[in-house]
Amino acid sequence: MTEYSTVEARLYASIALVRRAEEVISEIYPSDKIKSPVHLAIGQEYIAAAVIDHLRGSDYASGTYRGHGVYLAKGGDLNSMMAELYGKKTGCAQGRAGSMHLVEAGKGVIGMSAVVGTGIPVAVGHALAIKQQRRNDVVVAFMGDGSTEEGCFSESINFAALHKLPILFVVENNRLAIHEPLHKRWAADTLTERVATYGIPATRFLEPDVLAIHEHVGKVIDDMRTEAGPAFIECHTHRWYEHVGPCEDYDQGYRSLEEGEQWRAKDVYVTLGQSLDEKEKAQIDQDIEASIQAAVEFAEQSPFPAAEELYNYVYA
Amino acid sequence: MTEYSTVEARLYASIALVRRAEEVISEIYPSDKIKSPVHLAIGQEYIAAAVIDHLRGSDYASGTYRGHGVYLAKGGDLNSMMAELYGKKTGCAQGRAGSMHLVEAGKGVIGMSAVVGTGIPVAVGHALAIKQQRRNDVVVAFMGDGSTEEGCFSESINFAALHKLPILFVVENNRLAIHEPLHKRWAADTLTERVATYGIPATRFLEPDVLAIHEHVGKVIDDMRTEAGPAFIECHTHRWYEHVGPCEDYDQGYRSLEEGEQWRAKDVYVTLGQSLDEKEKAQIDQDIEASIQAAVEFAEQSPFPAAEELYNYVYA
Amino acid sequence: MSTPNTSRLLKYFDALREGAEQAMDADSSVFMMGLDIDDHKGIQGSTKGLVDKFGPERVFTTPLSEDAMTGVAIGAAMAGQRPIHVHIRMDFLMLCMNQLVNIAAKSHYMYGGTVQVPLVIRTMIGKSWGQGAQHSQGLHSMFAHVPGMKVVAPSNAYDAKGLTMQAVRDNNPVLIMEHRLLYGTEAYVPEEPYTVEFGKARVLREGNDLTIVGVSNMVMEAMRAAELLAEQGIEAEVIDPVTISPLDFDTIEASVNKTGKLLVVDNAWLNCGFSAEIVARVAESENISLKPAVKRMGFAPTTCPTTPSLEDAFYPNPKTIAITAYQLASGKQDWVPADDQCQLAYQTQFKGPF
Amino acid sequence: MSTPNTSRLLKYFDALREGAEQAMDADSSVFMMGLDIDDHKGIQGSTKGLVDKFGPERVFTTPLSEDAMTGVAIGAAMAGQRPIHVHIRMDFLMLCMNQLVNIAAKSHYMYGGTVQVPLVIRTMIGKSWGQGAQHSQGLHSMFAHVPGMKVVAPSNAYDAKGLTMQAVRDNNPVLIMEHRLLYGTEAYVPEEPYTVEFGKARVLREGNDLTIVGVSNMVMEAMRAAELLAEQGIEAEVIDPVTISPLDFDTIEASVNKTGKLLVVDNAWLNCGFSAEIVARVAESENISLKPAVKRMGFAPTTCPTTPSLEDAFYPNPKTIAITAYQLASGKQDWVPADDQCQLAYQTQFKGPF
Ligand SMILES: Cc1ncc(C[n+]2csc(CCOP(=O)(O)OP(=O)(O)O)c2C)c(N)n1
Ligand SMILES: Cc1ncc(C[n+]2csc(CCOP(=O)(O)OP(=O)(O)O)c2C)c(N)n1
Ligand SMILES: [Mg+2]
Ligand SMILES: [Mg+2]
Repeated sequence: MTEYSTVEARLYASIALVRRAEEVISEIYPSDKIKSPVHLAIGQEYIAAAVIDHLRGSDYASGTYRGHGVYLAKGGDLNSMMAELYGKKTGCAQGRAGSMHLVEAGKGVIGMSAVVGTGIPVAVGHALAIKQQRRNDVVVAFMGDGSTEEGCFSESINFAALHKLPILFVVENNRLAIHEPLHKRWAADTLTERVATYGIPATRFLEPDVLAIHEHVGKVIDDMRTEAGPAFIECHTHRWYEHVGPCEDYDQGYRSLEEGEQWRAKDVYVTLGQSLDEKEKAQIDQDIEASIQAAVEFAEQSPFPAAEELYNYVYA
Repeated sequence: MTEYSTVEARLYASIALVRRAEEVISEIYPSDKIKSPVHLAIGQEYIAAAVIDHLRGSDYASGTYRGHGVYLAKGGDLNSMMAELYGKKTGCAQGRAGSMHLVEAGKGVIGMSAVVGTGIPVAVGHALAIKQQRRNDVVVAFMGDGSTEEGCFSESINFAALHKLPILFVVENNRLAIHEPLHKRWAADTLTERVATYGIPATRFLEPDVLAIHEHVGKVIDDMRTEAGPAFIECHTHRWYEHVGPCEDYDQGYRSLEEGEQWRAKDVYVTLGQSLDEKEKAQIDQDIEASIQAAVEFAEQSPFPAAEELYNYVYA
Repeated sequence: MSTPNTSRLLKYFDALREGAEQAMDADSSVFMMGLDIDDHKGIQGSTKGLVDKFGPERVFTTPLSEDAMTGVAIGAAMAGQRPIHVHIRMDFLMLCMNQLVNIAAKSHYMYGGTVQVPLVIRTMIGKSWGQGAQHSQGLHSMFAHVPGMKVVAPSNAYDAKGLTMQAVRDNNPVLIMEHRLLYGTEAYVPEEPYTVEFGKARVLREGNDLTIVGVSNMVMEAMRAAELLAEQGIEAEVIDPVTISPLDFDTIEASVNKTGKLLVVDNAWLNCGFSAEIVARVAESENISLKPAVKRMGFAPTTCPTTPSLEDAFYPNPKTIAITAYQLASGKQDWVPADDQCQLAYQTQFKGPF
Repeated sequence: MSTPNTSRLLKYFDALREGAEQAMDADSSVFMMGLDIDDHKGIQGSTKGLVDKFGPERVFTTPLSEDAMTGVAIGAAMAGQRPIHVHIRMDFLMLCMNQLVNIAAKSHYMYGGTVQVPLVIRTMIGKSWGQGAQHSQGLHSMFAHVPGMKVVAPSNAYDAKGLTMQAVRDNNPVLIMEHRLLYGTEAYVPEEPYTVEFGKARVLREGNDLTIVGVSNMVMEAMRAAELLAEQGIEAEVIDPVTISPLDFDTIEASVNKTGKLLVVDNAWLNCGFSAEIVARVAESENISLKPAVKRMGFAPTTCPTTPSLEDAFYPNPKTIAITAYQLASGKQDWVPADDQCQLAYQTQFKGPF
């Protein structure tokens, strides 16, 4: 694995990989080679990067249909991901999953679900298994603000807190579910306070302060490895692109460009990049471009699964 | 309708009717005439009595499979209830419902469900209809502590608060779900605090202080009729009998008789009764005995539905 | 002046919208709720503009809380409103099965006829472009299995509007199963309000050689297959059940009695499905004396994969339907339609309800 | 020294418990969760004592959160554990359909074979004494409909233990459908661990006059009916499919080929149900040349009422099964078993697996 001179460099490398991979996906998309609904995380990548930086290979991370960032940060293979988006046999799920259901069991990437919220209890189940197996691994479950409206969110937090399971819940609160703003869905903007009533540490980050998140989560996860039980963070953030698809959509009227610009001015990809040693940054960028280029070529050249394979893997 | 000289007398009459009706049900039960699982509310009746005292005929109340008290307090017909328990054609649901699914639409008794928690959003739906129909009626939804663990509880509170619906949520927290104590199900005993985070008034009553509950709910419901939005109360209480069936079960080891005795010493049925004018109390008691006797006779003498009726009411 | 009835072509999604709009015009107790129905996309156009016309009290999005929201819709229906609850995918109904199966379907019966639940559930089946495992399921048989529910499946714009309007009038929970790939199809749709009767199948094409029953989008695929078959001299009778429950079995029975052969093409898995029900009723029928040749097609018995190379094999299509029907009708295996012919079949627009 | 295998009678609930206990003895990754499994009643005895033996980390109750708890069980299974999740009624599974249908059944496929979900769901069908609308449903066809799920239905204590042990070993989600009225029935159950194979039906009684397939508790009812029929000279072949999915259709097909007549008695509604599937496969079978006389029985197409006077008419019973079978087998309607005979039939204890 690449060694970086600073935490900043490491986080930048993680963020930049996702940013650039998704930008390339967005460029390829109009060619119709990727026949999969892509939910880009551009602008939000720093959260997964900051959190997952503290995880080991045997830890687990779960994400959603907006999961490229979680997948890559947790060590998912870029080639497998790109091939999966292309529907190729060499994809991480042999073309059965597409962008919405990324998985990499060997790296602790829990399979992602496109039914909002359903990944949350599944992640808790992994934490239960860790406890039963007396491992000191942890689980991080990433989710959107919308998913916290599903009943299984409350059920999952209660159970995890009740059994003191090693799981960190991370809400990426981009204040949108598709095009619906928070105020049409939440009675009160008090999610963190609500979760705190379960008796677990719950912290809100209003700003994209990647180093603050990184530092906080480091402590939380250390505690978790010594049986402190679950924790929760809520990170306000901003989705730059449309809900699904390769474009921006500030012109659609459901949100303002001003809000977008405020967030973009604080783009962690840029600010963190600027803080790096220039040479190191250049090297990182160059490696990333090369790996993305290789992944696209890998995906393009890989074969599609044959029709007969349809019947594989129905039962284990 | 009977006039009572005081609030206390009115509440006592409501409580005593449920207490005595359930005691009689418990006596009849071993005869196997009531082939329906009965979940007695003995010891908890004061909550429904105190709350529903503030409701009008056009308001709604919803309860659970432990619903005799809610049904009777809201004006459900005792004869129809008893006949329903007997499975008779003259029952409130013509023998299709039994004890677990009492209903009396004409009196605003929402049909009760035996799948825990499912009645909560249905009650919220009634509140939505009230708002859409521009009525100034209200809904009260009664539920157990266990039901608050179901995801639909959180979903329902959020929606009711978001839309400022006229509904009071009442949790009868007897600290048991069947035989499972609270500490095996709740991460923290902070339900009221949690509900308060939705931005609605939430109040906990640790003691069976029927007059305090009565007074508080009176204000809350007045506010609700003038569009204050939903509210919540949690009443700690004690279930005297077994979860389902006609007996006590302190000998089963899952809870202590001591705890039971502490609650029984505060039995509202007794204490409130003692505070009444003796003559008035005697009259109330006499009327109740007569009406229960009449209901039992009514139920016994009513016919069973004929087998052909099985096919009625599948579709409206 | 309005255009004469029969001359107006309307798209399926527009017909869904118009049906709801006219139902809401006619009855102020009708309202619509569901995730994203009020945004600028308006459920692929099928709810577009309704919030502007009727306001946010009658047309509103919900939190992501399918379970409770279904309970809310049920409660509102019990209290005299007529909700239309919209879900963008049928797969998500699995989150509110409890309310649908244990409350909506049962209340009228369980409460001795004293309560009604006039609830409409609109729900769409997805297909292709990587919809995959969780955005593609046709789960109608689960609902048809439960007494108290009604399930309808418009295969064209005419039925989309007429069934919507009938569903809103019905005093029971009615599930409308729509299909994403039908959204862009056109049919002649009257401008004025009308209803399509429940429990009345439609014979879309007459024929003596075999009966093909298609469900939802598979009606279209079957019609295309029938064209390919016609070129081989095989005349298929194509039946659209229109409503899954109640089912007009008589029409199917009469057809099978005539053709002696039945192919059911469902938009779902076969096992314990609606296709099994149709075949079982044919088998039980005392009006059908000879053993008919019967066959079912539907989703492959697998989860739905995302990649096109597998997904193509997952669904019946005009080619596979035609091949199967040909074998069933002729007993022979000597014909496979050419791929370019099958492509051509795909260009046919059926201006339903035929 | 242990009692020889075949001489030990065990009750169904004890067999369920013993199966789980031996599975937990053999494999420390097996654990059990579910509402009320650790209380003094222990799910009508079927989980009794397990918490004392294995401790609260391997045997624990849950909050009332069926949806999330199912997700938790699935997640634990993905991470290498083998959970047994117990529900006291099948009706409550409607709350966790999403996790079961959209995650448990699909994960192995959707994730390209990289993930397994060795999850056992134990669930009981209720009946009588006012169980009513929401405590009585046999919803197996909904699960059998979905590829990736397995569904088994032990009709006797022997299968209760053997299927439990096989389910725990299986690497897929397996739903065990139990029946409350079977809990007290006894069968000869070996003391040592054993498994009952999935996809292997059992011919419980041979006969040439008609085939009766019974599901779950209806196997017992069918056996009783068969005794009544035998007195009329009609020999019914009674088949217990044992597992609903996978289904051993060959055994049924062979029997129908022999008898030419089929009665399926399901413990569920008929419409789009498992009974339809069996009949449809018979109708499709190319090995069965003549049109067999077929008939389905099951729940009446109504919600389940609580009062005995209606509930009696809701379910098939030995009398109605015998009457239907008699008509099917003889073509005649000239016999109805006397009520006292039917009562007698109820006193027969079948010491399965026969
Ligand atoms: C249960 C369910 N309901 C609805 C949808 C449709 N849907 C897909 S993404 C989404 C919004 C989710 O918002 P959020 O959880 O905030 O995540 P974000 O997309 O903002 O990352 C919705 C409603 C779904 N996939 N699943
Ligand atoms: C969804 C669901 N899960 C489980 C059950 C079984 N069950 C019936 S009552 C009950 C306990 C409910 O406890 P609580 O809500 O506190 O109400 P209480 O009985 O104490 O009044 C349970 C678990 C059920 N009926 N429904
Ligand atoms: Mg969001
Ligand atoms: Mg309780």
